[in-house]
Amino acid sequence: MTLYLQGHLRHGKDFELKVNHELPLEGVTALFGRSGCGKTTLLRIIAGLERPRGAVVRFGGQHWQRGRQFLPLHKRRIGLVFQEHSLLPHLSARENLLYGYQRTPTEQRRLHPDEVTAMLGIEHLLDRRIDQLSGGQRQRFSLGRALLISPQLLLLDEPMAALDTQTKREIMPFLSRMAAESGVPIIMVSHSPDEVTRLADRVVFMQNGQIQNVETLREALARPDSPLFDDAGAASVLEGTLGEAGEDNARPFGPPEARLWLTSSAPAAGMDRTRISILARDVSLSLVDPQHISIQNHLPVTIERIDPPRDNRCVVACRTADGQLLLAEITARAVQQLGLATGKQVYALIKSVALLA
Amino acid sequence: MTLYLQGHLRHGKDFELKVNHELPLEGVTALFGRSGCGKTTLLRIIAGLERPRGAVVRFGGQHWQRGRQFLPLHKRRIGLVFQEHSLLPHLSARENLLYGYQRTPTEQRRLHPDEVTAMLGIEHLLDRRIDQLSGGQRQRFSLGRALLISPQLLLLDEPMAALDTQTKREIMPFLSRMAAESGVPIIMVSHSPDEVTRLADRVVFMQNGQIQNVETLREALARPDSPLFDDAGAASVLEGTLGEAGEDNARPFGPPEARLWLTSSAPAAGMDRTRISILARDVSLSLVDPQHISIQNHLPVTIERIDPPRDNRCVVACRTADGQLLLAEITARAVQQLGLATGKQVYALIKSVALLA
Amino acid sequence: GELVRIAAASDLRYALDDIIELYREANPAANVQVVYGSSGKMTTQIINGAPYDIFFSADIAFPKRLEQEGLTATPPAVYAIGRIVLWSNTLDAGSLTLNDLTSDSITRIAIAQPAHAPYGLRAREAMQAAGVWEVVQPKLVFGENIAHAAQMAASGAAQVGVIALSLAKFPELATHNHYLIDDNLHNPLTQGYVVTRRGGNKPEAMHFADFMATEQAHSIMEQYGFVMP
Amino acid sequence: MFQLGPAEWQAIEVTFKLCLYTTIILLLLATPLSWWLAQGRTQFRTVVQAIVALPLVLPPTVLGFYLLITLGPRGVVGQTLQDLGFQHLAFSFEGILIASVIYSMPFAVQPLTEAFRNLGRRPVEVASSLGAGAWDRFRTVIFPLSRGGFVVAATLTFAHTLGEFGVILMLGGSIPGETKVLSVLIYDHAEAMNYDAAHSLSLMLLIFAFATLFVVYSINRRFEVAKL
Amino acid sequence: MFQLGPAEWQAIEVTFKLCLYTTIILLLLATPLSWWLAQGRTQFRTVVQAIVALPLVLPPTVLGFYLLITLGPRGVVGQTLQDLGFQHLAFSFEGILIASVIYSMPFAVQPLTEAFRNLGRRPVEVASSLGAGAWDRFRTVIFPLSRGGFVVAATLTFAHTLGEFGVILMLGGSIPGETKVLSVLIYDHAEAMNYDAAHSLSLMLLIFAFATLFVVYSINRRFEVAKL
Ligand SMILES: Nc1ncnc2c1ncn2[C@@H]1O[C@H](COP(=O)(O)OP(=O)(O)OP(=O)(O)O)[C@@H](O)[C@H]1O
Ligand SMILES: Nc1ncnc2c1ncn2[C@@H]1O[C@H](COP(=O)(O)OP(=O)(O)OP(=O)(O)O)[C@@H](O)[C@H]1O
Ligand code: MOO
Ligand SMILES: [Mg+2]
Ligand SMILES: [Mg+2]
Repeated sequence: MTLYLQGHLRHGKDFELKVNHELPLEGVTALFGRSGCGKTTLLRIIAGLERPRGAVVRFGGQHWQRGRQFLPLHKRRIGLVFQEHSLLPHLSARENLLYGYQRTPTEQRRLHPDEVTAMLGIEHLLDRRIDQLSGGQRQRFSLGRALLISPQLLLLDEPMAALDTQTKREIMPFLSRMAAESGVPIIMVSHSPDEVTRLADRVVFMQNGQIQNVETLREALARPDSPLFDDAGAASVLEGTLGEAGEDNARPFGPPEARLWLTSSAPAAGMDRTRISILARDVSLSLVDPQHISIQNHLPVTIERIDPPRDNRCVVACRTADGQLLLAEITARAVQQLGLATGKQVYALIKSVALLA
Repeated sequence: MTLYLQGHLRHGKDFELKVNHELPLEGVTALFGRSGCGKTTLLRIIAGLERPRGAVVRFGGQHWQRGRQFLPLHKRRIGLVFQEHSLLPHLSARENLLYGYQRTPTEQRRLHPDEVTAMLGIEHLLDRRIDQLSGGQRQRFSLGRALLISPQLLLLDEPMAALDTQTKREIMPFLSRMAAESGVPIIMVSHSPDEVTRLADRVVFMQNGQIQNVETLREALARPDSPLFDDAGAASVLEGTLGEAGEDNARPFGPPEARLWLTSSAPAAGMDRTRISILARDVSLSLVDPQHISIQNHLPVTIERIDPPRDNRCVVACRTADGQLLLAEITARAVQQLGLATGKQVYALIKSVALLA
Repeated sequence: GELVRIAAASDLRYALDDIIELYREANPAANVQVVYGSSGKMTTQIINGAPYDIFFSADIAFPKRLEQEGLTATPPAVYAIGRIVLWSNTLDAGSLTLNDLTSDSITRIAIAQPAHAPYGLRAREAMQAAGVWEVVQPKLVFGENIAHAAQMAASGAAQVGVIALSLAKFPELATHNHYLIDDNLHNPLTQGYVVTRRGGNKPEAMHFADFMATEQAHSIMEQYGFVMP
Repeated sequence: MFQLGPAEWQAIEVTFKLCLYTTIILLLLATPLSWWLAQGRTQFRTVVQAIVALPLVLPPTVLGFYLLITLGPRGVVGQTLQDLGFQHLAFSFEGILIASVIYSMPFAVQPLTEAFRNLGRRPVEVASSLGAGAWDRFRTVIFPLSRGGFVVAATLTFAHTLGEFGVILMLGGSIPGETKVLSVLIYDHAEAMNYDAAHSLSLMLLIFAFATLFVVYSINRRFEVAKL
Repeated sequence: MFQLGPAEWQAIEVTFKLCLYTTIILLLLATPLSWWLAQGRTQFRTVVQAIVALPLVLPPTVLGFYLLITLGPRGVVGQTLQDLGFQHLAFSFEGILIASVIYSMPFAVQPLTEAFRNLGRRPVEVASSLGAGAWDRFRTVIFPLSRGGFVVAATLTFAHTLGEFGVILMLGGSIPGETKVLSVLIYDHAEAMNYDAAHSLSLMLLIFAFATLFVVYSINRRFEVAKL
């Protein structure tokens, strides 16, 4: 499934949005870019709230906009979460939540109020007037409301900006699952690298009203200069099979020749392929396999590339024994001291606790 | 300077806010707590927008509320950034920005429009109507507007939730400086651990309408179970003197017996004492001083305490040679394999690149 | 001279205008204003303090009422007897009689509101006496005063009006014929006037009242079809 | 105490019908018109807006007089109707109904336009995104959110028609059971110095109006829209 | 073509003064009252709101009649005034001014109340936090944000007073230069079948009103408030 977008739109004399892209849609697509670069505007064009002349919007095989043809928003089945609070003020919290649900034909309903309110932690707030909710509570109702129309596409404009980390943590797996299992593509604006890393399969980088490039999450993370990052820096994503926990609760990941040990908060076993992401800065390199050290994961790797230092740090790309790419970020000084070079065999030390599920 | 708050307030039948606290105010105080715990309500009481009967609000030596006595908001000189967009819709962006500035007596003005707009990157947007601004742009105008009244107290309710990381990075040092140099205390609601770590001197943890505790940033970071953290986990803050960079650009930090090497983005030299924060999970422990490894910083430390494992991870508190506390987070498996115990001398391995300035 | 304000019933609209013009010619210094309306309304207003110096009513009952209230300076005096006519803009009223009003071709007939306009009351009496009231009643439309009734007929919206002869003689309306209703069919329209208590202090007011009794004034009144007492 | 006779009951019935129909017709007409007026501020819309307000300016008797001329047998409208085999509209209930609709137009249009203008586009966008079509959006979002405007429009229209006098006097001819409304009846009583009847009817009218308004405002209050 | 004589000029002057003063007085009175009404929905406020709307309901002639009875020399107010050595108020400019204020009250209060209710507390809170005191807030925030309501209130009041007839006829008695307003004059011309004058004056009135409204609405349009 892809979303084809073509058109341009001017706001005033300073801003012009220009797109001509076919975006793959499976899973979660993050829209990433600086404030004012046109993310909200892009979502509005997709939703049909802006209707630039001559634009083309095609969702899968269906033309939502082309020439005179224009499918109005209420027929597009888009779950939309606006950037700013947008609960309907004359309705109670419950009525807001159910507004779209009631307008969704029974046979199209995949989600139901009970599960959504439970997931969002808003069951006890249903009878409130919306001015009796806190900022974060309102945001959760907006999200729940959009989910409950069981949309064929979710457009989320910073849907969790007002939420605390814990609440986000409860919501994110739900969105992930929704995109993966129900096949509902999600396009999400987010300024939080953490959110993007956890949720996105793909990142659309925008700048000055244009789509700069579209990368898979793995590609986006691997770039040391990725705008995704603040201080966390580059990261690599490894795929492998997660085994059962042993007696010390550590769970093997990957084939024996490139085995990692995971402990905490690992996803339920039985999944065929699991994805883990490792921050480059969490990976150290050693010429020998060190003993008596608390770092549990030592992988033999071959250095494939050493990027020139930026800010005295180098990203070293290593190939693991099972052929995956692992990035290590170390000081230029260490590169020099250890005499690292392309093709050299070294050990990558990964703190097992640094593995993200 | 302290803020004394005492009173209680009910919202509906579910929520009750109850406080009786004297908060130190110097620098930046972060208000941290889950969605709906009462952060906005607390700020509104401080501002005088809620006026619970019998409450007492004392700012420094001045009673803002006590019994019948009540100083209305417009006389409190509070710079207030509301959680939700609150630009005045009948005014242009510029008029919004200057609304409070124009009402500030000239001799009280410490900040001026030029510097504030430059800092916020909104110079080119001044002539817009506010519906011609993006979400993040509006948030920056709200912040700028509050700053320009040169307040004696800043109350910021998630002032940067809609901003991208880069923009935040430009704004945060400004706020820091404002709090430090002009002595304007800041109370800020934030859900972003990154923001709190970078900005706050003190964290007020709220839960269910109550102030749970008030801790300095260092204390808050040191708790392994600190609600501040998502996956980053506990952290330690070390103080020391930062030296000049050598030829390989690494800069020494701390006394020779506990020397660390910092590279990137270190603050300008010449500062007497510098604070660095080290995530516990970035610290590994080794029984011997390992060689041929990319990790540059090896500190001899003494184990002072090993916390019981949570989720198979243990936080190990170590005392450095210069007597500061350094936390390491390692797997329970490693504790067992290395035979770690209180009093044992080990080496703490800290990736130099993991040091935050 | 001092201002004299006159309140006058609507049937005097044109006659009194002519008389005042004449009066002004004779007394260039005179300052006379006139306000027309239904006699009932004028009475209510005078009772409640209206600054009128002379009141020419369409029926002497109203000035008598003012006298009872102690608001008059002179006793109510008859100044003319009025007549009512059938008038139409669309039909030849000259060949109509009261009995023709029952004809199906006449759907709307304008009269003044009998409740407070003397001309309306007399119109009703006449129709009752002619025995057409029952049939005609559903066709009636009511003007607030007699001039209003005349206007309804003049607009053509009402085919026939029962109006004051004095109005039917106004040049604009006189282009159409009228039928004079027999004055035996109704009580006489004894039109009375008073000088109010307020006007009693003004020599100018008394002077104008006297002028109404002059030959010149009478001849104008007669031109407009009034019968002089 | 004054007893209501058949004349009074007739007038009450005519008045009530007139007010009700006028209010309903005006709300139906004014809603789309106001919506259109609220959508933009082009020169043309401003002209229409000013024209809609004009009936306010003419003295009611004058307005009634011109309507009489227009709707009567010699006027454009009345003559056309007669040519088509209908009755002309002077001195008929239909006539005063049309007059009332014109006369009270500004009272319906202005508050509604203002209410619609205050809505902003966001609620409509939200409702669309939740699958509501145009009529559904109007019914469940636009209408309840501008309900205050509708209440003002409806009460001003109803009350203004209740108190209408000059227009009806001129155009209606106070035909009992057809065009004689309460306001004219009370006036007649007062003019005839039939004060008992005038006072009683006025008092009744006031009490009735007060009760109605009180109920309407109370209901409106229960549907208060949340403001942040 | 009909020429304006001194009677017409006098009427125009009286009318303009009456409309202007009424509008100014009403806005001054209605602003605090509406603000208070908009602050809550207690039973008491609802009662006051209903009472304020009552002048609408009474036919203007009837309202005029009762005002005549009250303000005239035999009425409570008029008599009290006379006892204090003043003039009673019937048939005076002051009298019809008071009547106009009462008569048009609902047209000022209702749109303003609705506008104030739509404000929400946020803008006021924002202005307070930026150092604006009560009067400053009213001037720079509340007023501009409810300007639409003020425009509706002012135009409805002005126009309604311009077209006022019944009240003035009863209470004012059409005294030239004092209480004889344009509406009464036009009616008088029409009743005297002086159609030329009636038509000309009506046309003038319409053109003047249209021009005024057009200008007001155009200005209003330039100050449009941003809606998200
Ligand atoms: N008028 C009200 N009636 C009932 N409950 C209310 C009312 N206003 C707020 N609340 C409740 O009070 C609690 C505190 O609200 P507050 O806005 O202070 O939360 P918050 O900590 O700022 O949350 P967030 O991070 O989501 O903005 C919430 O649980 C909210 O639901
Ligand atoms: N009506 C308008 N007139 C002029 N410029 C506008 C208008 N609306 C939006 N803009 C500009 O268009 C640009 C894109 O706006 P948009 O809301 O899409 O940004 P965004 O990427 O969503 O930003 P943010 O992260 O701050 O929400 C911004 O620079 C904004 O100032
Ligand atoms: O002149 Mo009258 O008083 O209308 O019959
Ligand atoms: Mg945006
Ligand atoms: Mg909040």
